[in-house]
Amino acid sequence: MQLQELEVTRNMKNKFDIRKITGMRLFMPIVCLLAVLLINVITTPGFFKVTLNNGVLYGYVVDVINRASELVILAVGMTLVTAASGGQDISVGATMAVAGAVCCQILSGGQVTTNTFENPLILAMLAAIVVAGICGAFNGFLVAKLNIQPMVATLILYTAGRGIAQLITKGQITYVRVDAYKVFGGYFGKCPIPTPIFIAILFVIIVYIVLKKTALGLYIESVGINGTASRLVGLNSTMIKFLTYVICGVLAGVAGLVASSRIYSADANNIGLNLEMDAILAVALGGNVLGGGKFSLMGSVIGAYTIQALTTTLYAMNVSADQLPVYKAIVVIIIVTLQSPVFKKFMANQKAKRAASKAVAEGGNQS
Amino acid sequence: GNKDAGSSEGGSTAAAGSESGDNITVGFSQVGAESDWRTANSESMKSTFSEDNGYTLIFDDAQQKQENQITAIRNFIQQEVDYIVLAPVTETGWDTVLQEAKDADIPVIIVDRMVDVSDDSLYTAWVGSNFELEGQKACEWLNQYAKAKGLTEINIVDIQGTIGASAQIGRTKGLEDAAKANGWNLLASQTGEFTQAKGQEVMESMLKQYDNINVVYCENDNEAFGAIDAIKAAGKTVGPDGDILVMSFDTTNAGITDTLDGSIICNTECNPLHGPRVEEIIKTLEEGGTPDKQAYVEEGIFAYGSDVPTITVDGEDYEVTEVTQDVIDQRAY
Amino acid sequence: MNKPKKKLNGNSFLLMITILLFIIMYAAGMIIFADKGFAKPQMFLNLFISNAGLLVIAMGQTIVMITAGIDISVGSVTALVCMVVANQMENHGASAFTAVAFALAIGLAYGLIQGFLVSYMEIQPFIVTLAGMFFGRGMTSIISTDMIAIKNEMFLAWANYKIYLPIGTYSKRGKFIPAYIYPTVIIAVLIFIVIALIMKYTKFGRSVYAIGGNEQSALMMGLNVKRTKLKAYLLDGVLAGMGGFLFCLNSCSGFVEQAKGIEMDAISSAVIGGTLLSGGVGTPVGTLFGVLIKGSISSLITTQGTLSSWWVRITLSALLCFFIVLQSIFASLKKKK
Amino acid sequence: MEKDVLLTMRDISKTFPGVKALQHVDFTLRRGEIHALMGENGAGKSTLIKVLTGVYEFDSGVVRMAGNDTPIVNHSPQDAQKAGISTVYQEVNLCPNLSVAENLFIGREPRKVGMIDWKTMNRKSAELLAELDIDVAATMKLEEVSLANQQMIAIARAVDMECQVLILDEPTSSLDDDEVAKLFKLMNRLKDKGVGIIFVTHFLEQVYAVCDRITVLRNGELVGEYQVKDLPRVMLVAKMMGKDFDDLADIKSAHEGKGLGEKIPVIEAEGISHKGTIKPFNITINKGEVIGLSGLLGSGRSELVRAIYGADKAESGTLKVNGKEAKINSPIDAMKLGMAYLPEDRKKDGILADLSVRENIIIAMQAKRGMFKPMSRKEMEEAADKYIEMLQIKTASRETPIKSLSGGNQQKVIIGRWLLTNPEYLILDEPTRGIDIGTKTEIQKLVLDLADQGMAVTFISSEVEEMLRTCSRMAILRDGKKVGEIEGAEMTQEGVMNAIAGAGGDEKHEE
Ligand SMILES: Nc1ncnc2c1ncn2[C@@H]1O[C@H](COP(=O)(O)OP(=O)(O)OP(=O)(O)O)[C@@H](O)[C@H]1O
Ligand SMILES: Nc1ncnc2c1ncn2[C@@H]1O[C@H](COP(=O)(O)OP(=O)(O)OP(=O)(O)O)[C@@H](O)[C@H]1O
Ligand SMILES: [Mg+2]
Ligand SMILES: [Mg+2]
Repeated sequence: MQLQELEVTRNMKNKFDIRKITGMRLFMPIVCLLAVLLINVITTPGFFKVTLNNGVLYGYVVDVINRASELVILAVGMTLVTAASGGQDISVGATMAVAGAVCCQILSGGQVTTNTFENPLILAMLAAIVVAGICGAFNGFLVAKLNIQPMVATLILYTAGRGIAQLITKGQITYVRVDAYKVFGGYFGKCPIPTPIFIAILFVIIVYIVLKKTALGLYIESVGINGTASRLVGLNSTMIKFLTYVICGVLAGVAGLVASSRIYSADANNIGLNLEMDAILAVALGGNVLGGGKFSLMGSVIGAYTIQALTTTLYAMNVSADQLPVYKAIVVIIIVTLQSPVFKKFMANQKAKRAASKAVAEGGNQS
Repeated sequence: GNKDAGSSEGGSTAAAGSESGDNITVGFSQVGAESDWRTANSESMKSTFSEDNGYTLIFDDAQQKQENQITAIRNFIQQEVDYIVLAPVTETGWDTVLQEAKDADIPVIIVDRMVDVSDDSLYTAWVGSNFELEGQKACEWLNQYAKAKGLTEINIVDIQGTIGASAQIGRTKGLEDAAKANGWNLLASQTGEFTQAKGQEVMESMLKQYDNINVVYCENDNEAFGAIDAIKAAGKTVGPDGDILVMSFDTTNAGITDTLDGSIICNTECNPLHGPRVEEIIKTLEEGGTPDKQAYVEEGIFAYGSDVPTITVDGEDYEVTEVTQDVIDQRAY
Repeated sequence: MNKPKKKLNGNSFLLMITILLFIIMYAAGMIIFADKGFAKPQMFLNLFISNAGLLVIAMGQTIVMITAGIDISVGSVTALVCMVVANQMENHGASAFTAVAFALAIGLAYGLIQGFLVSYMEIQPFIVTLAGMFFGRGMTSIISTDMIAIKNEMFLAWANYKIYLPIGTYSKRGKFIPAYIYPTVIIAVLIFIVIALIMKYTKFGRSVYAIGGNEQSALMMGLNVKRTKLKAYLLDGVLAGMGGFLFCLNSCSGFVEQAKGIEMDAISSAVIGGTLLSGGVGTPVGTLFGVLIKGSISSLITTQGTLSSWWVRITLSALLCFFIVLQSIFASLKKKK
Repeated sequence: MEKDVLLTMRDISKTFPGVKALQHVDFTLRRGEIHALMGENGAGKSTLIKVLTGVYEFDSGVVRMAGNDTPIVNHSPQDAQKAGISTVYQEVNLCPNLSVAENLFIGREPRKVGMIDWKTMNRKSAELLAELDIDVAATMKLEEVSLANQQMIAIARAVDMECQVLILDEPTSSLDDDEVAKLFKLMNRLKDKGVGIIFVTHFLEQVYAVCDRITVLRNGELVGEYQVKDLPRVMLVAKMMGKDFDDLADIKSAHEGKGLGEKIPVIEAEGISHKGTIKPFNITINKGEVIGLSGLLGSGRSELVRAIYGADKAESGTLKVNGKEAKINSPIDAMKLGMAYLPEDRKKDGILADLSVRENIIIAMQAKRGMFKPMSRKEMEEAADKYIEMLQIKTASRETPIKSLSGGNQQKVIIGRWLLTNPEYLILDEPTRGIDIGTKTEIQKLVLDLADQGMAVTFISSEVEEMLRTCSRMAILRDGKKVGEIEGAEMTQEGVMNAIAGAGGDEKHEE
């Protein structure tokens, strides 16, 4: 009996390292990302080739990381909102359009196209981010103060947002054909890496540090898990929820600027179109519960890269864009099934069974 | 103001109305405001059917949803408008509601896309573009241009519009037929959903798969802008002397500006100014006449340089306009 | 000692408020736009004609929302149903009856798979149905990227069969025009009644509420949570299929972009009608009024008819916002009392 | 199987990650007996019950029921119900959004032509409620009913089901003596009908009042099964704790006279009221004093302290803290003034279920410090360890989510949370609810110690005895009104009872 126990502990020690890794919350999301990337080893041999072309990095992988930038930024905000309010902000796509519209309109001084900045770039960008923050604040007010359900509260700007953006641009696409404006969606100076990658990483780091260096992360989780109890321990639930929406709005604004800079124009109808759904998906693929509470920022970031990797992969495989959702749906279901509690329990049971039969066998040998 | 209830007798209500200073009421159901083209189209209607011109326009934006348009038309019928103008989101599915309009004796004028109904008498007239012809014209231009420039091998990729849109269907068909007829190498087709961002993304992907592309057929200007960026980012050049020729449609102001320097080598027009044409039809009806069932708006083709002065499609000649600053300045949209 | 106090509880109070607000809004519309025909009975019936499909879809949505779930795939299920129905009838010679079977089968399949993933695999409903939404839209375009017009005679006969009512109005030209509805309205209203009864008077219906109120408790009280959830999604799927078919009767065609955003309409209708996304609260009657309210907001805007595209969007959501905020204020007033 | 054996559980084991909750436990229930299941917090009582009713799957063991030769396994509470096992779980498990009647009848609604017959259901519910003297209307929504009545409703539901086995997991934790008496009457009636009842409680006197047999668990292991008459109280406690312990020690006398001589008021409330529930109310609480609030269920004790703490906004009145008038709009204001409040409804107002024990302990302290002064990992761990040690919290580790702790241990975590903020004025609303008797005494001692150190404490408990042991003064409430204060010699069981019931006790208030 005692011997057996010893045996078990010894076995555990051997497996200890692997378990520590597989037990980590980010394990599954990372595995999924890698799996998606691995498909390409077979289907698109050149997928991982990165070359220096014309002074910039060039290749599918660069595309994945570059194109995912807006999604990563949005996913960060979405994670916070989800954690604190147990609901999602579906207006982020529209907020991106509003930010793009504000920025371009200020830069063009109200014209449809411009070849020079009519107003300072910094002013335009600040204004855009402030407006996006106000959009977030509006959502936050409805959710936190008036207790309106997040998805419905944000439905208002989801419908109105693009209308407001069109109102700002007078229903036309505003072009800012100035090289300095293309930097945020293109390249900075002689740097061979696309700027959006840096912007995404920068904002992930900023939010990460804010969460680490303040108690905000804990507050958000606490409020998301139980609002009444949080209030009784002295947290201002309303304020914290509100804050997450403002942050989400601001981040959507930043994403909007990147998207707008990529096309050096403000396209009210198309900037950030359907991106809210992908952002929510990213949060879920990162292993987060959409009902709020505990969250993993890095999980969402990985989720965002997974989605873009999938899209780029399918493009590389020549899947037509209108049929792409079918494959996306299948992959998403596979990923979330792998991460589901039921599947995990099933695997754990299998493992336990195997361990048990092994223990029995070994025990038999020893006695 | 729609207070002509008193003067309403018989079929000439509207005519009587306009003579006595009352307006003709027109209900216009628009697709949405999804592009500059659409905005220009709405503007054209609004300026044509203004109060000053003796009309009351009831404008409805369907936000890209057919069901909204069906609802709007039912609403127009209840409002007893004099004419219904419909820019349909889709070609299909109009039988029921157009029958209701017919039952209510309200003439329906279709603009832009055609409707596919079992009974042609459900609408009075149609005004719009011939998207397939646009495609044919563009391809014929390319054919001539290739001959003029001695291009023997054409490796073309198609950045399609939103799948299912009439413009996409027509323009894609034009290209596919021409590719077959002329022995072009149609490498790939992928939708860019009429947007710059998607156009760029799709082009990026195509450039990685094929390094022999020499023509890109973009189904609108926005996609062309994206494609040009992607090509440049890949270290290739566009234009008559570059690696890749970019073709486009719509001839928006921004688009034709790119044609000026050859970035877009050829830009086929898609005219949004339907207002005057529709007004002509209404005038004809007011006077008791019968308008033509179908009226295409005039559309030109714009190109860089003068290598191809005219093209011939289906026995008809079309002049190719060489883009100059003057041409740009004189355009209304 | 036990005097059962007959007091209006929070939820039925909100429902009353919602209904009242609807009546006020509609009455205001009738007064302001009297000269534009808003007061005609047909205008009111049009609300039902245009929203028959949505009403049925929203019923299903209400049920899953009461279980604390959500179904955002309904829009693409509708598109898929329309496409399959159109494709089967026009390209494969199916009859209109077979088409109905196809619509229901698609709904059933969706309900089964999504229900299984949500209840037995415990995957978050939003994600399951988001995948369902992607899948449906993609499948639609795999079937055909062309628009398919339905020309099947029996189908068109169903779609165009006007049922005249003994009420009506005189047109400007003095002609009597009887008010009418289509069979879709009758089907939708019947479904609404059946669902309302199911939710109120069956064990399944009450279990749905219990699960939404507190899933853990429902389990501990001996309810079969998983099976009930599966049934809820199944019913939702079938209703989506049915709603899709009604939608198809209204639009008589199938194409890729069809019914985009219907899911948001269904969700917001349910919410306006008092359903909580967090589950446990909501009624089919509320959702009916939610649909009517959304419908009349659009109708008011169309009747007004001078707004540019972007102002339409802004006004639409401003009205929606006004409505939701008003509700929330009433709700909090009620709570304070 | 013995002739009257209803249910046997043999060699049951159950592990949770990091916890061996049950190890080779045997349990036997006979027809017509009330069988107490005893043990400290975290001993595995609730787990044994949940294993039986199919909430959890067990790792090994066999369950048999009378009249059934093959072992049974319940895979869900539904199966258990079908097998004739009806259960009231430790935390109230009802649906807040449904009416009282529905909560009573869901899953077994009366029908007419296949449809639920609401009329009959409401009538039957009213009857059932009347029978058990529960003062709520059948049509009320459950969330509008007080916790104690919810508890009674849960019991009513379980009792009304035709069952062979009735399980009651700490049903009395939020009931007062009247309700408990009612419950016991009911239990005895069922027992006479031959129902076997499993009864979990931490109140020893209740065990001796109704039970026939006792099974004791300790640390997930079976200690033994005993006849009540063979197991005197002291021995029972010893069996539960694994050491001798005298729970009747007069802890108060040890502290007598240690209190501060001078009376320094910490809290002076004047005319505090709350809409509908609390009529204007004056109270003064001094440094080093433990004030008890006593009254019947629903008399407004909780509401009163909530109004002081700012959890609900007081409608009128002024509040002075340390002699200075204070404006309290929300709990954080109160906390900044040195208050702490342990809410009565642990599940709803207390625990942050998904957060770890550590986070649950430090959250109030962290909130008080503010967002920009986060506690370091080390500080948190030290604080958590301190209170896990001090309150003997049974947890796999400090990083275990609080939701996987046993009910009593969750309560201890919440107590630790507030002690960490080092308050000047501590409000404890039913702090010992669901806590085993060893720890209960510890907590009482702790309260007195804290008072000795100068803390002002308000103590609310439904257990009069406990109040007498800890409080130096008691305020009596009735129907949201303060009807008196008692002190010193008056503070006896009788004195309190009389005060609660009203002068003379003739107009005994019925609940
Ligand atoms: N869901 C769970 N996950 C992990 N551990 C659990 C879970 N439920 C209970 N435990 C652990 O099992 C042990 C036994 O818990 P149980 O709830 O049975 O105790 P109990 O005897 O009912 O105590 P109390 O008197 O406090 O209610 C405890 O150590 C607890 O932490
Ligand atoms: N959750 C609730 N919803 C509605 N009313 C409640 C609720 N809880 C308590 N009440 C009511 O508020 C009044 C005061 O209740 P309170 O909880 O303060 O009483 P208490 O003396 O603390 O009794 P208890 O022992 O139940 O905690 C009572 O009339 C009660 O019925
Ligand atoms: Mg327990
Ligand atoms: Mg209380």
